[in-house]
Formats: sequence, structure tokens, C-alpha cells
Amino acid sequence: MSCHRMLAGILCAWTIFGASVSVLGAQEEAAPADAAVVPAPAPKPLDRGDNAWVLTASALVLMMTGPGLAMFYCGLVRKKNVLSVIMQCFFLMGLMTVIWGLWGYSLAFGGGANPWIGNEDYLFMKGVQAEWQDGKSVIPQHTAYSIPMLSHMLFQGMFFIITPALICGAFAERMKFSTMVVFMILWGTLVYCPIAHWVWGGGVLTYNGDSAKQYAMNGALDFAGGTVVHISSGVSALICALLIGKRLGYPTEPMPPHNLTYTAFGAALLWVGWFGFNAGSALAADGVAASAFAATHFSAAAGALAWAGMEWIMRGKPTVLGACSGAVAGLVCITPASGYVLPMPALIMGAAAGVICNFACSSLKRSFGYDDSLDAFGVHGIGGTLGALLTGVFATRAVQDLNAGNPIGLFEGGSLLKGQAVATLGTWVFAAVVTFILLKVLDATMGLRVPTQEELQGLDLNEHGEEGYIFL
Amino acid sequence: MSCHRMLAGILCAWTIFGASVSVLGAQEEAAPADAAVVPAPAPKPLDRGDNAWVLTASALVLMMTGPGLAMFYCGLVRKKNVLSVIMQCFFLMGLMTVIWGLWGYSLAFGGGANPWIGNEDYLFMKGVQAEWQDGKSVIPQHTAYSIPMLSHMLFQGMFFIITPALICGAFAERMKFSTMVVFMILWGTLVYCPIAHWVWGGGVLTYNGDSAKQYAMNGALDFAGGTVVHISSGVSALICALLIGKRLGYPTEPMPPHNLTYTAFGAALLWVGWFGFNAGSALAADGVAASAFAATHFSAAAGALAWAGMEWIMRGKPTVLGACSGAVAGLVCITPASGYVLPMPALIMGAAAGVICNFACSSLKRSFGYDDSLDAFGVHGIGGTLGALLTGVFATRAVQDLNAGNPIGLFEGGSLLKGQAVATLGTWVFAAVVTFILLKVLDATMGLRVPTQEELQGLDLNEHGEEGYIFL
Amino acid sequence: MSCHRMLAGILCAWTIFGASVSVLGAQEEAAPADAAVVPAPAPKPLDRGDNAWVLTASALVLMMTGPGLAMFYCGLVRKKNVLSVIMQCFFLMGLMTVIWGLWGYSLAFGGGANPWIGNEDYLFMKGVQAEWQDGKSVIPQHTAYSIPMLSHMLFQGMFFIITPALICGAFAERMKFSTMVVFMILWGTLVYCPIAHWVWGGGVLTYNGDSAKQYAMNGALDFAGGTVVHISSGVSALICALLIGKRLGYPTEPMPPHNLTYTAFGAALLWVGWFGFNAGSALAADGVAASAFAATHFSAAAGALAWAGMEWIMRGKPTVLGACSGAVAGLVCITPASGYVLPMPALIMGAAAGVICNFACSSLKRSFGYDDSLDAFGVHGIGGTLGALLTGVFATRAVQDLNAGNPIGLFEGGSLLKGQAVATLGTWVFAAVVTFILLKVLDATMGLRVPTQEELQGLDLNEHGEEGYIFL
Amino acid sequence: MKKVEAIIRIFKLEDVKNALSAQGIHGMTITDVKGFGRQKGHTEMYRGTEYKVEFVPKVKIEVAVPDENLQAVLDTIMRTAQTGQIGDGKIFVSELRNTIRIRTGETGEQAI
Amino acid sequence: MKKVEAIIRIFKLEDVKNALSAQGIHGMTITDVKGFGRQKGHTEMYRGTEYKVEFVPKVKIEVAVPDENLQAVLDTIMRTAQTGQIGDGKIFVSELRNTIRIRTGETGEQAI
Amino acid sequence: MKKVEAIIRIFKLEDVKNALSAQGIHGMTITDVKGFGRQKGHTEMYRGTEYKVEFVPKVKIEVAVPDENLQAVLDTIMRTAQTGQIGDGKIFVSELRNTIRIRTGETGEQAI
Ligand SMILES: Nc1ncnc2c1ncn2[C@@H]1O[C@H](COP(=O)(O)OP(=O)(O)O)[C@@H](O)[C@H]1O
Ligand SMILES: Nc1ncnc2c1ncn2[C@@H]1O[C@H](COP(=O)(O)OP(=O)(O)O)[C@@H](O)[C@H]1O
Ligand SMILES: Nc1ncnc2c1ncn2[C@@H]1O[C@H](COP(=O)(O)OP(=O)(O)O)[C@@H](O)[C@H]1O
Repeated sequence: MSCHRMLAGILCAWTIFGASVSVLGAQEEAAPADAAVVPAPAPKPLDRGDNAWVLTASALVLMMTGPGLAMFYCGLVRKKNVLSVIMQCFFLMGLMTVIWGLWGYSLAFGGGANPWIGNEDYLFMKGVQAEWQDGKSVIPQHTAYSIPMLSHMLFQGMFFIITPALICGAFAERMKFSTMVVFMILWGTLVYCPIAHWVWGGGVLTYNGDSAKQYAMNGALDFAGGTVVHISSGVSALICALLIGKRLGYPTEPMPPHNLTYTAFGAALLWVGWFGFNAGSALAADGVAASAFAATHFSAAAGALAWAGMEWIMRGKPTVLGACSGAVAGLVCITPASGYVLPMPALIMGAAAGVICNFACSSLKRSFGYDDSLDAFGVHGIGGTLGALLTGVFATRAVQDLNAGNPIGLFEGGSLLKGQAVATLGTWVFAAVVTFILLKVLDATMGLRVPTQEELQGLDLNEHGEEGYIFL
Repeated sequence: MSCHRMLAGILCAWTIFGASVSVLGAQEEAAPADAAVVPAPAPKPLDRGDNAWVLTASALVLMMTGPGLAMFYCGLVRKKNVLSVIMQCFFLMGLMTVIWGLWGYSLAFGGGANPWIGNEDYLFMKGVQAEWQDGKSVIPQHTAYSIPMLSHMLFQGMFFIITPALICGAFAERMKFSTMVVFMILWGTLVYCPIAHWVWGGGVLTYNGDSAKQYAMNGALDFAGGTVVHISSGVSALICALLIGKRLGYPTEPMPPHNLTYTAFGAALLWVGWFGFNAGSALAADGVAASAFAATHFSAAAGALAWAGMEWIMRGKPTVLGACSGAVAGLVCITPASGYVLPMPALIMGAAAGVICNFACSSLKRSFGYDDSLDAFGVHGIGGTLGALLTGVFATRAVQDLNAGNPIGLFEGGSLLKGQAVATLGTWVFAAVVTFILLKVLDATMGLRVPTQEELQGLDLNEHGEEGYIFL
Repeated sequence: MSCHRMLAGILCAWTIFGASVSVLGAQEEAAPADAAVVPAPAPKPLDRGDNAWVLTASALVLMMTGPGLAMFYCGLVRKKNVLSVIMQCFFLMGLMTVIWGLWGYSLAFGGGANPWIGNEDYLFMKGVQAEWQDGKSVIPQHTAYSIPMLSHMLFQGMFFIITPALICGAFAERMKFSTMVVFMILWGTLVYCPIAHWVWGGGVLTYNGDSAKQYAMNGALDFAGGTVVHISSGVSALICALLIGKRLGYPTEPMPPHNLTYTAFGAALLWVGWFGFNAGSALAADGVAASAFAATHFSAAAGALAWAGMEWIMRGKPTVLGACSGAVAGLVCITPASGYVLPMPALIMGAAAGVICNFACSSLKRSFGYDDSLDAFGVHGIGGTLGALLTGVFATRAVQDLNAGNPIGLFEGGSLLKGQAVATLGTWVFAAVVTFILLKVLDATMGLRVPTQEELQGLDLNEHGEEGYIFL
Repeated sequence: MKKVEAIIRIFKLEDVKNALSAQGIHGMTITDVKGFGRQKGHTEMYRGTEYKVEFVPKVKIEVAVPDENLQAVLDTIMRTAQTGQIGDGKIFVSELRNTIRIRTGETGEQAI
Repeated sequence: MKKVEAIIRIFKLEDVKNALSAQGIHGMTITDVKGFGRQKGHTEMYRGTEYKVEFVPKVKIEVAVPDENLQAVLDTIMRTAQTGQIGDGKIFVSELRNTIRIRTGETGEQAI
Repeated sequence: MKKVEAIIRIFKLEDVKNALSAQGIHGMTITDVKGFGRQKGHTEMYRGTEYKVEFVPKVKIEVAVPDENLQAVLDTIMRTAQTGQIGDGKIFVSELRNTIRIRTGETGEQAI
């Protein structure tokens, strides 16, 4: 308890403090900040259509975590733990946002020179937020996109929320809340930010980037986060599942989803929100956004049909959970490819994800015997890996000419696949290792699991002092 | 069973195959496709504001089916069938999307010459998707709207999902899932695509179109789908209800909605999503979109008040279900008119729909004795018909000057009503006849209904092997 | 009963009538309306990006009431009253919309000269809706924003829905539905419209407005409705709670939330929708919108952490309800400031709101002993007041130069705080007094409360003849 | 007085209740129960994991009856609740020492 | 030992429970039930279709009591559960052959 | 015949059920109940208002058994439902006058 209280105290203190500091800071900073605000190259002028779309997409991506993912996940656990899952998602909406504003965005997107990590340019939103310059109000524009820096920061910040939330699926129904909080602060800072920088921040994996040419077979294409979001979270989820151990009674005792209606509604919201996630990643309301939107939609559709269809063939019944899981698998798989592939390959990628993730969540999981409670690894780890590799196969210059007119994906004769493989491997290893270390440390210090008695009675009552439903 | 499995097998096979074929196809097609991509008239330049709005609207319309309609409908059935209804909506999100991408869009919007059906121009997204032309990446623009072809395809594709989903209300709680799947593939292809082509694809009902002048009293105005979506689905729903027969125990045994909270949340989501449905149908973020948005909002509001108010007067209590049903009725009714009428007529149309659909779902249904379980006909068939006709009354050149400066609707002295009547009648007859034939064939081959024992125990367990809620 | 019926009769009659009248009216009005349509100053040209964003934001704000607030509130009551709360929200979506269209918008935004109330310029949407002028269709543009008048009317209309809905939290589980309907018609007309006019319609509180200079210490800044929406509803809620009295058994009998999952999903939807509420209030998709979006997001996040963190420190457990309440408190608090403050002050405002509203909903409420069932006052009244005042502290010209280059908020040396205090006080007094009078009159005429027997059995059965859940 | 407890199929409740009131049984109490017996349950599947549900939802009717009505009540339940399929359920009869109507304080058979 | 089963109004449960524990009843078991009797149910309406709900939600309290406490328990329930309105409910008393406390294996009155 | 009513912990249901069927008990009926006794409930908190939940969710197993099986059944339940912690529950035994199998009309011990 005392540890909890202390922790919580620190959390709040540190939020307020960090903010205050930088509020005061804001004043003197004005001048130096200046430098960061108007960097060469010059900012692009604002396009209100693009900005409208990116803001809308940001709202959609937040909706993916809450209520989307919260519904999807909470429906899959037992009634006694429904709130604990919702709380993980909702609390992370707050926690990761604060971290993102204070230092996360800067570590991921600050500067571009360093191949491994961002710099301090944007700490506390300096250089991102509005500023009073030479007697004028200035809201900094992004240099690469015709939207304000703030819009870019917001959109990317929503990814910083959902990625850790995805991991929660692995340790659901037994993880200690306080430990989860600390873990996610560290994970976001030490795992997500670096990877985001590598891939999107001009780091070592950025396609055709200098350091990529040097270290990473020319880098990888990851339109909306196959490596950054899904592989990183999925692989970390597997490590979590392995280190925290199985739920009491797993796998002998049945643990059916307590409310599949929530899971289905959540899956639908994820599908809808994913348009913001993928098409929004064009960071413009242009043809590429439309193309990414289409690829996303087709892949989700094919995934749902493939997973449910496979159940139908092999077990005689298509399930709601199967259709929902398949749609999500299709969405995961298309994420890195969405802005680079045509609709028909998108159908194939979705179908492949539906079949392979289905296998990963049933046979594979059973044979290895780990308890990835909500299949965060089976869907995001496997689906993300599949997507990252197939991006190397199906990416085409027809959608975006990113390679000076030369072919990109294997299918049209390009060599992207190599870089995709490197990026995939790199993300796997990095995420796995850092997560492993973090969990070992936390296990030794705070402990990962709630006491047996509390796990039996449920986390809702013991971790949060609440009940999900009081129907009588 | 075996039949199920076979069917499912075919489904998947055919998806993958269709996709693969065309992926390979894509290559040689390049040249001929070319023709389709840059047809005279020349494409309109991209407007990012318009595109942002159409993409947003597309997301909203998908949200109408899932979770919107899924919640609205599933709350109205008995607990034992809650998943079966959700599954119908969710599975159709996948199924209809794939069909739309493979051939649906082409049959509805391919070419314009043929008055009855579209051509093969857009099969497998050829001519819609991005293409590599003369060393440049080209994402085809629409010729009539300042958005990419892909955005138009996506937006229209969302309609292709919700329309069949609406029909599910008629045979809820007893329809065989496998048969529903086959029925919807056929219905979408043979009923929806032709009607969409008639009304929006330059076909026989297109207002002031050549063939319309010839065969259809100058054609009809259907801004967002009064005929294409609501009459077609509502009338087909009636046929379904009649051919599949009543639920066991209907009407003697009470079958109250098992979860009106879902129904209310779903209705609210439908209301919100409908802004995308109607205002999005302007295919631009212009004044017409704003006007359609206002008409939609006002009609929904008046519908809710009218239905609930009528209950209040006649039975002493306004019900939640009444308010929700009224809002939906108002939304259905204004759909064809939304882009052509002023706010006050919208209030009247909504109120009229609230009163008349209320009557249709209670007295009318009772006196005829058919079991339209969730009133798909009472709300969409009747409301859509009412809306199509009232469009002929209230459409005004003030919103859009579509008739060379001459009056349009009856109210301002125009003659549109005739064309509306023709379109309504035509849609009724066509939808009814084709649906009748399809169901008769399916009844003879696959059977429409689940076995009595399964109907008693519930479709969730028997069709999908799942339970909706496991609260203990 | 008869009273109910009569009332309902009147309601409907009056809707239809009002509409009809004005439909007919529309014709002759054409000429005079003309005047209203093209007032000096000339309208701004349409920007489709801005319009796309404002329409999207309007949809988001409606989503805040339904399903957002409906879920948030209904989860907090007992099962037997779940529908009554949903009905209040949903019915108000219809009722307030009709009022807004008929006279509300005009009273709030008609003309600008009068410091206290709007004029009749926009009655029945005259001057707002499309018009046929000089042989052309004209959809009136707003003079201050590059969007149609209709878009402005719609966006503002969504505020007119949620504000009264917020009040419902105070009298939940005991208020007579018929009385609520009449109360809200009057409250919207006599409380909301005037205040909206003062602050946004060019009235006495409009920042740097002439009458503001004269009467109100130069007026106040309220970007998205701290005074208009939250103080007005929160203070009125307190009066409602005091006049209607406690629920039977309060506070001795425990009245735990019957479904916290709904409350959490609702809170998430509120968070998402609030981006439309606040960022949409820029009425453009520009940098200010992005800045407001960021401030909103950060404040919500800090609020959630602060409230839950405080519980964690003081009681050893962070609750889901605490995190959700904190997020909402943060959102309420930032509402008036969102378009004027930087991200770090937004963090501080959110944290402050989380702590202070937590206190207001527990200790404060307990010590005074009123039964503000769902803490409409504790969150919106207190949070809104805090936000209005802190806006005076943190508002900065860096975001918007609204004071001819001079500092604005106290923190940068400006004098805004005075005006904020005046606006806050004025709103408190006005809302409290008018609400008090209205309730006294209604209590004497219709009665505020349902009979004891009905309260015991629940409002769902007695007011609406329905049950929320029928699970067996 | 006897207490009759009948465990029957859910969808038979309506019929049984009507039949009983038809023969003048003024009151009864219903409880939702889960039954385990010869009738086997069903199988559910979640992400490939099959799981057997052995309990079958049933409903229990409790009726206090004066001894002279006992046989009639038993016959009525038998007749209306029977389908002939495994799972029709059971009737248990036990002795009641006393019955009290809370509202009036009446006891014994008057209280029923 | 006797088993007392009381079917009462839901909102009376709290009072009855408190009154019983006040007089030293260490334990009881509660079940949610639906009652059918003189008290009529209510009518619901869905899209114009009215439908009568004849069952009234009630709660059943089961208490095992030593014979000497029986009367006291009955009186307490009577007193606290009574409103005088139709629907107050019933109390049924029956004989218990034995009681066992699972934790300790104690039997008879010690087990209560 | 005897009726055995055992109130046990929810998570023990599976074990008890399996143990009973292992020893040839063909049927039983389960009811979800709330228990009140020595085992104290828990505290919940909503917006700073604490509230005590005194009832603990339990499950009740009802089994009709021939007299000769009684002891065996009691032992089995004792053995499998016991944790030794307060709250393990109780077993109540009472006399059954008769049992009828609705499907066949069999009565007495055949009906079990
Ligand atoms: N020995 C028993 N004790 C208590 N309840 C029983 C017993 N045997 C059966 N039941 C109840 O009767 C129901 C029907 O019994 P089952 O054996 O399935 O069918 P049938 O009665 O037709 O043989 C079971 O679901 C269970 O609820
Ligand atoms: N014969 C009976 N057997 C079992 N339960 C009964 C019987 N009669 C009444 N009850 C229970 O007692 C409750 C109250 O009975 P009711 O006749 O409505 O009111 P009152 O007891 O005041 O006359 C009923 O809802 C039902 O649950
Ligand atoms: N006198 C009683 N009558 C009916 N049920 C009882 C009685 N005493 C206890 N119970 C039931 O037994 C359960 C366990 O009893 P409790 O006193 O908590 O633990 P233990 O049986 O280990 O002493 C209680 O939750 C309640 O359901």
C-alpha cells in the first residue's frame, strides 16, 4: 500500500512539477526556442483540409484506445476483472499523454541527425507550441507536412497511448496496477520512443535515410506502425506473458469471455478508428490517404472473412470472436503497408493475417503453453511481423514513388524486403531485450503479480475497490 | 454442416483467388486500364477539404453498421440471439466490402451509358486504384467531384454494407447464417448494384439523365439513398419476413428487447453517423453538405419527438424505444431529401415519419400479422417511401439549382414528384421480385431457417458456439 | 396522466405548427430575409477545410451527448433508473434541436447590437438556410468565419443539447419526465440563450466588445463554454438538487453505480468528442484549433491522473470512476481556456481540476448534504468556475493576439482576470436565480418529483414502461 | 402443508404457471437455476479453445400447497412441463411446518 | 433445527438483515427470486405492443435456526418486512435434519 | 430420501461437482446465492463515498439422495469444498417426501 501511495504521490508531484517548471521556463526559453521553431528547412504553409483530416484522425485514434480497445479487451476477461482492463486503457490515456508532452515527443521526433534517439528540441512542447515572436503570435508549422507541429505531435501522441495499451492484453487478470504504471512509463520512454525515432524520426531505419543506408540495408517502410506499434507491443507482450506466468487455473479451468458483445463493439470501433490510424498517417487528406484508407478497409474485411471462414471449415461454426479477431488481425497486418500497397494485395494480406494469426492464437499458443491472455502477441506480434514482411513484397511505386522511379516491393522487382527484414528483426530483439530487463527489475522491486487471494476474488475489487456491474 | 464447410471454403478460396488473379492481372492491365483512368471528361483537381470530409464521412457510415446498427438491433432481440445479430452486421462489414472491391463498385458505377447496370471498367479496382503511368504515380481523380476515385468508391462501399445489414432486422432470431451469407452476396449483386446504378450511376432514374427522360418521367432525386438504401432494404425485408415466417411463439409469447440500453446507444450512433451518410453524400465540404447536415439533424429531432409524443398522447408514456425509433424514422425519411430541402420542411418530414412509421410498426404490422422482428420494413420501407415522395414535394432550387433555374419540388411548383413516384414504384417492384426469387431458390436449396430446437435454445450457441454474456 | 398527454399534445402540435408556419412564411419572407442574408460586413468566402472540420466537430459534439453522456450518466444510477437517464439525454437531443432551429439560434446569435439578448433575424432559420436570390441558389456564408451560417448554427446547436443534458445529473432517479421537458424548454430559452448571447453573440461579456467595456470590465474569454455551458449548467444543477430534494434513502442507503463499464466508455467518448467541442470552437481547421486540441488533451490527461492519484494517495486505491471523473473535470476546466493557453498550463489546469473537483464531489458535497446525484455541480459547476478563472491567469497572446499585442492573462501580465471574474459571477447569479424561479413555478404547477412508490420501483417502469435489461 | 419444488425447462414456465393459476394456485416463487443431470450441456469455442458447459439453465418453481391440493398440483406440473425429452426435470415434495403471510400474520393454510 | 425461508420485498432486505444480526443471527443466505401472487406485476410497452409482466422481483432469505430461536426470528422478520401492502411476502418453516459447517465439520446447532 | 443443500465458495463448484459425479451422483441443481456470515464482505468506494458490501457471492448445490448415499455425499462435499478459511459454507440436510421425474413419471428413488 504505502508503496502504492508513494508511487502515486511521486506521479502527481512530478506531473505538476514538470509542467510548472516548463511554464516558468517558457519565458526565458523564448529566444533559444526560437531556433527550434524556425529550423531550416522552412515550414510548409498550412493546408486546412490536411489539418482537418489529421485532427479528425487524431480523435479517431484516441477512440481506438478508449472506448475501442477497452471494450474489445474487457469483454474477453472474466467479469471480476472487467474494470481492471478498462482502467489500464483509460489510465494510460492520461499517463502516456503527459509523458508524451513532457519528453516523449522530443525523444521520438526531436532533431533528425542522431540515428538512435531524438534530442531535447521539443521537451515540454518547446518549439511545438504557439509562441510570441517579434510581436506576433506564431503557431509553428511542420516542415514536412502542411499542418502545425501541434497536429503532428497530437496524432503521434495517440499512437503512444494505444501501443502500451495493446500490451495489457498479455498480462490481463493478474498484473499489479502499480507495477503496470511504472512499467509503462519506462517502456514508453525506453522502447517506444527509440523505435519511433528509428523508423519515423529520421533514425536508423528511416527508408533511404543516410544512417539506414549505412546500417540497415537502406531502411524500411512502415506507414503507420507495423514495427513501431505492433511488433514492439506484440513482442513485449510475449515477454510479459512469459515472465508474469499463467493465470491461476489456466489452462485447465475455462475462462470464457464474459461479454462478447463488448468485444464485438470494440472491434467495430477499432476498425473505424483504424482509418484515422492508417489513412491519417498520410498526414494529409490526399490521394495517398484515400489509398491507405482503402487498403485498410479491404484488409480488415478479408481478415474477418478468413479467420471466421477458417473456423467454419475446421470446426463447423464461424464465431463472432473469430470474425472480430480476424478483422483486427487484418488491420494489424496492413498497418505498415497501408500507404504503399494496392487494394487487391491488401485483400491478400488481410486474408493471410486472418489465417496465420488464427493459427498463432490457437495451435501455436497451445503448443507453447504460455498464457497470453488476450492474444496480444498472437494478433499484434505475429500480425505485425507478417505485415512488415509483406510490405516488402507488395509495396509499389504506383501509390508513392519513394525510390526515384525504381520498383520498391519484391512483387514489382524491388529490394525493399531486405530492409523490412532488418527492421523486423531489430525491433523484435530490441523490444524483447529491454522489456525483459524492465520486468526483471520490476519483479525484484515491486512485484508483477497481485496476491493469489486477490487474483481469485478479482482485480476490480482488490485493485480498484469497485465492481463492474451491480445488476441487483 | 458439410454444406456450411463447403460454402465457407468456397468463400475464402474465391476471395483469395479473385484477389490473386487481379493482382497478377494488374500488370498487363496497365495499358487498357489507362483508358479507364483518364476518361473524357477530365478529372477534377483534388480539394483536400472535400477529401477530408468524404473520408471522415466514410468512417462515420461504417460506424453506423458497426457498432451503430449492431447495437441498435442486438438490443431488440432476446438474450439468446444477441450475438447472431451482431455477427450478421459484423460479418457483412467484411463480406460486402470484398464484393464491392471485386465487382460491386463496377456494376454500380462503371461507365454511365447503360441505363440498367454498370460495366466492367472498375472490376478489381482497376481504374480506381493508384497506377504507375509514364514514370509517374497516379491516383485517379473523380471526374465529377474533387476527390480521388478511391474516396468515392470507399464512401459508396459503406452504403453497400449497411443496406443489407438493415434487412437482417426482418429475419432476426431464426435465419440460418450460411443462407444469409449466400443471400446477401446475391442480393447485393443483383438488387443493390442495379438500383444504385439507376439512381446514382447515370442509369435510368438519374435526374434529368437521358434515359430518365426517356423511361422515367425525368428521373428522381435521391440525395443519400431513400430508394437505393431504404426502400430496397425495407421492401426486401418485408419479403424476407413473409417467406421465412414467424418466430416460434410469435405473437403470443412476449419477446421484449433484452437490452434497450444498447438500442438507445446504437440509435445515438446512427444519428451521429447519419451526418456522414447524408452530408457526406454532397461528396464535398460545401454549403450543400452543411444544408444536408442541418436537414438531417432537424428531421431526426422531429422524428424522435413525434414518435415518443404520439406514444405519450395515446398510451400515457413516452418510451425510450419510441424516441429512438422516431429518430431513426426521421433519419430514414430525410435521407433522399437531405441535400434538396430547407430545415423547416425537414422538421415536417421528420415529424411525419415519426407518426407514420410508429403506426406502421404497431397497428399496421399487427393487422397483417407478419413478423418483421425488428421492423426493418416498418421503419425503412415505409419511412423510405415517405421520404422519396416528400422529396418530390419539398425539394427546392434554393439549395441546389438542378433544374436550370426552374422550380423542382411540388411545393415551389415543380414536377419532380412524378419522377419520385416512378422511382419509388420501380424500386419496390424490382426489390420485391428479385428478393422473392432469391429466397425461394435458397429455401429449396439451403433452407432459410434454423431447426426448431436450435431456435428454442438460441442462435448464439447453435450457429456460433458462443454466449453473449457470461456474468457468473 | 392527462397533464402528460396534454403536454405532449402541445409539444407536437407546436413543433408541426411552428415548422409549417415558417415553411409558408419562407415564401414572402424572401425579400426581408435578403437583408439578413447579406449584412454588412460581407460574408467570408467558404473554406472547405474549415467547413469539413466544423461539420466533423458538430458530429463529435452530438456524440458527446448521445451516446457519450448518456453512457457516462446511466452507468452511475441504479439499474431501475438506467433508461430514465438515457431518455433524458436522448429526448433532449430532439427537443433542444427543434427549439434551436425555431428560435434558439436567433435569440443567442441574432444581431449583435443588443448586449443582453439576440434578435429575431434568424427565427425559423431565416437568413441561415439556403435561399433563392436573383435567380441563383445562395447558401449564406458566415461573416466572421469561412463556413456557412448553417455550419455555425449546427455546431452551436450541439452545445444547446448537451448543456441541459448535463443538468440531468443533478435530479437523476427522481425527476418527473414531463416536468423535465417543460423545464428544459424554458431553461434553454431563458438561461442558455441569453448567456450564449452575452459571451459569444456580441453581448455584454464579449471580450473587448463595446458593451463589455461599458458594463463588464472589458468582458471575458470563453473559448468553448466555461461560463455558457459548464457554469450555467453546473450552478443550475445545484439549484435543482436543492429544490427537488434527496433521493429516498440518501445518504444512508448505498446507491452504487450499476454499470461502471458504461460510465468508463462514456467518459472515453466524452474525451474524444471534446476535441470537437473545444478544437471545433476555433470554427476553423487552423493552428488555433490544433492548439486547443492539444490543451484539451493534456488537461484531460492531467485531470485523470490527478483525481485517481489523489484517491491512490488518500485511500490506497485508484478507481476507474476516479480516473474518468478526473478526465471529465480536466476537460471541463480547460474548456474556456483551450484556445488561449499553452500545453503546460493546460496540464496544470487539468491537475488542479482533478484535485479540486474530487474534493467538491466528496468532502464538500458530504458536508453540505445536498444530493447532486451524479455530481453535475461538483464537476461542471466547480470545474467550470475554476476554468473560467484560470483562463484569466494563463491565457496568452502567444496563441491568439486578441489584445492588440498586449498581454492578456495574469501570468503574462494582462488584466483579463477581472473580466473573467465578472463573467463568472454574472453567470452564477443569473443561472441560479432564473433556475430557482422556474423550478418553483413548475413545482407548484406540475410537481418536480415522481410519487414515492414510483421512485422505489424505478423510473424506467413508471415513466417509460420499459426495462433496461431483460437477461433471463 | 407441503412444499413442491419443480425444476423445469425455462420455456415451459409460462405454461406451468398458467395451468397452476387456472386451478386456483394463488402464488408461487420462481428461481433461476442451473441443472446438471442426464441432459448434457453444450460446447462453446473461443479462439480455438473448446470448452464444455455442463450446466443447463433451468427454472425452479416453489409452491406451498395444502395437502389436499398436492396431487392435483403434481399432476398439473407433470402434464404441462413434460416434453418426453431428457431434461424435463424433477419435482421434489417436502413437509412444511408452517407458513406465515407477512402482511397479515395469518399462518398455516390461510397464509398460502 | 428449523429452516426459515422468507420471501420479502427487495428494499426490505437491508432492514431484515440488520434486525436479524442485531438479535444474534450469525448467518443467512439470500437468493434473488421472482414472485407470483396477489400482487400484480406491471405492463411494459415496446413499439406499441403491450406485454404484462406478472412476476414481481423478490428476495428470499434462508436462515437455519435452533428451535428455541425460531419464534424470535419469525417475529423479527414479520416486524421488519411488513408494509401492510399486498406483496409483503411469506415465511415458510421446515424441519432440518442436520447442519454441517464445512470449514470445521461441526454438526447440528454448533454449525449454525 | 434426503435433500442436501450445500452453500459453498463459487470457485469450488467445479471440484465438488466432479467429485460428486465421480461417485455416481447423476444430477444436481445449482443456484447463485449471496451469503452473510462470519466471513466479512468487502468495501467499495465511489467518488469518495465508501460502502460496505456484507454479502459474499456463494453458490448453492441441491442434491436429492437416497438415504444410503447420504453420508458419502456429505463426506465428498466436506472434503472437496473445504479450504479451512472462514466462509467455506454450510451443508443442510432435510427430509424429502417424494421425488418425481417429470419426463417419465417415475417416483421415489428411481426418479433421482
Ligand atoms: N439428484 C438430483 N438432485 C437435484 N436436482 C436434480 C437431481 N437430478 C436431476 N436434477 C435436476 O433435474 C434436471 C433434469 O434432470 P436430467 O437428468 O437432465 O433429465 P431427466 O430428469 O429428464 O432425467 C437437472 O438439470 C437438474 O437440475
Ligand atoms: N403458495 C405459494 N408458494 C410459494 N410462494 C408464494 C406462494 N404464495 C405467495 N408466494 C410468494 O409470496 C409473494 C407475495 O405474495 P402475494 O400474494 O403477492 O402477497 P401477500 O403475501 O401479501 O398476499 C409472492 O410474490 C410469491 O413470491
Ligand atoms: N444460519 C445460517 N442459515 C443459512 N445460511 C447460513 C447460515 N450461516 C451461514 N450461512 C451460509 O454459509 C456461508 C458461510 O458461513 P460463514 O459463517 O461466513 O463461514 P463458516 O461457515 O466458515 O463459519 C454464509 O455466507 C451463508 O451463505
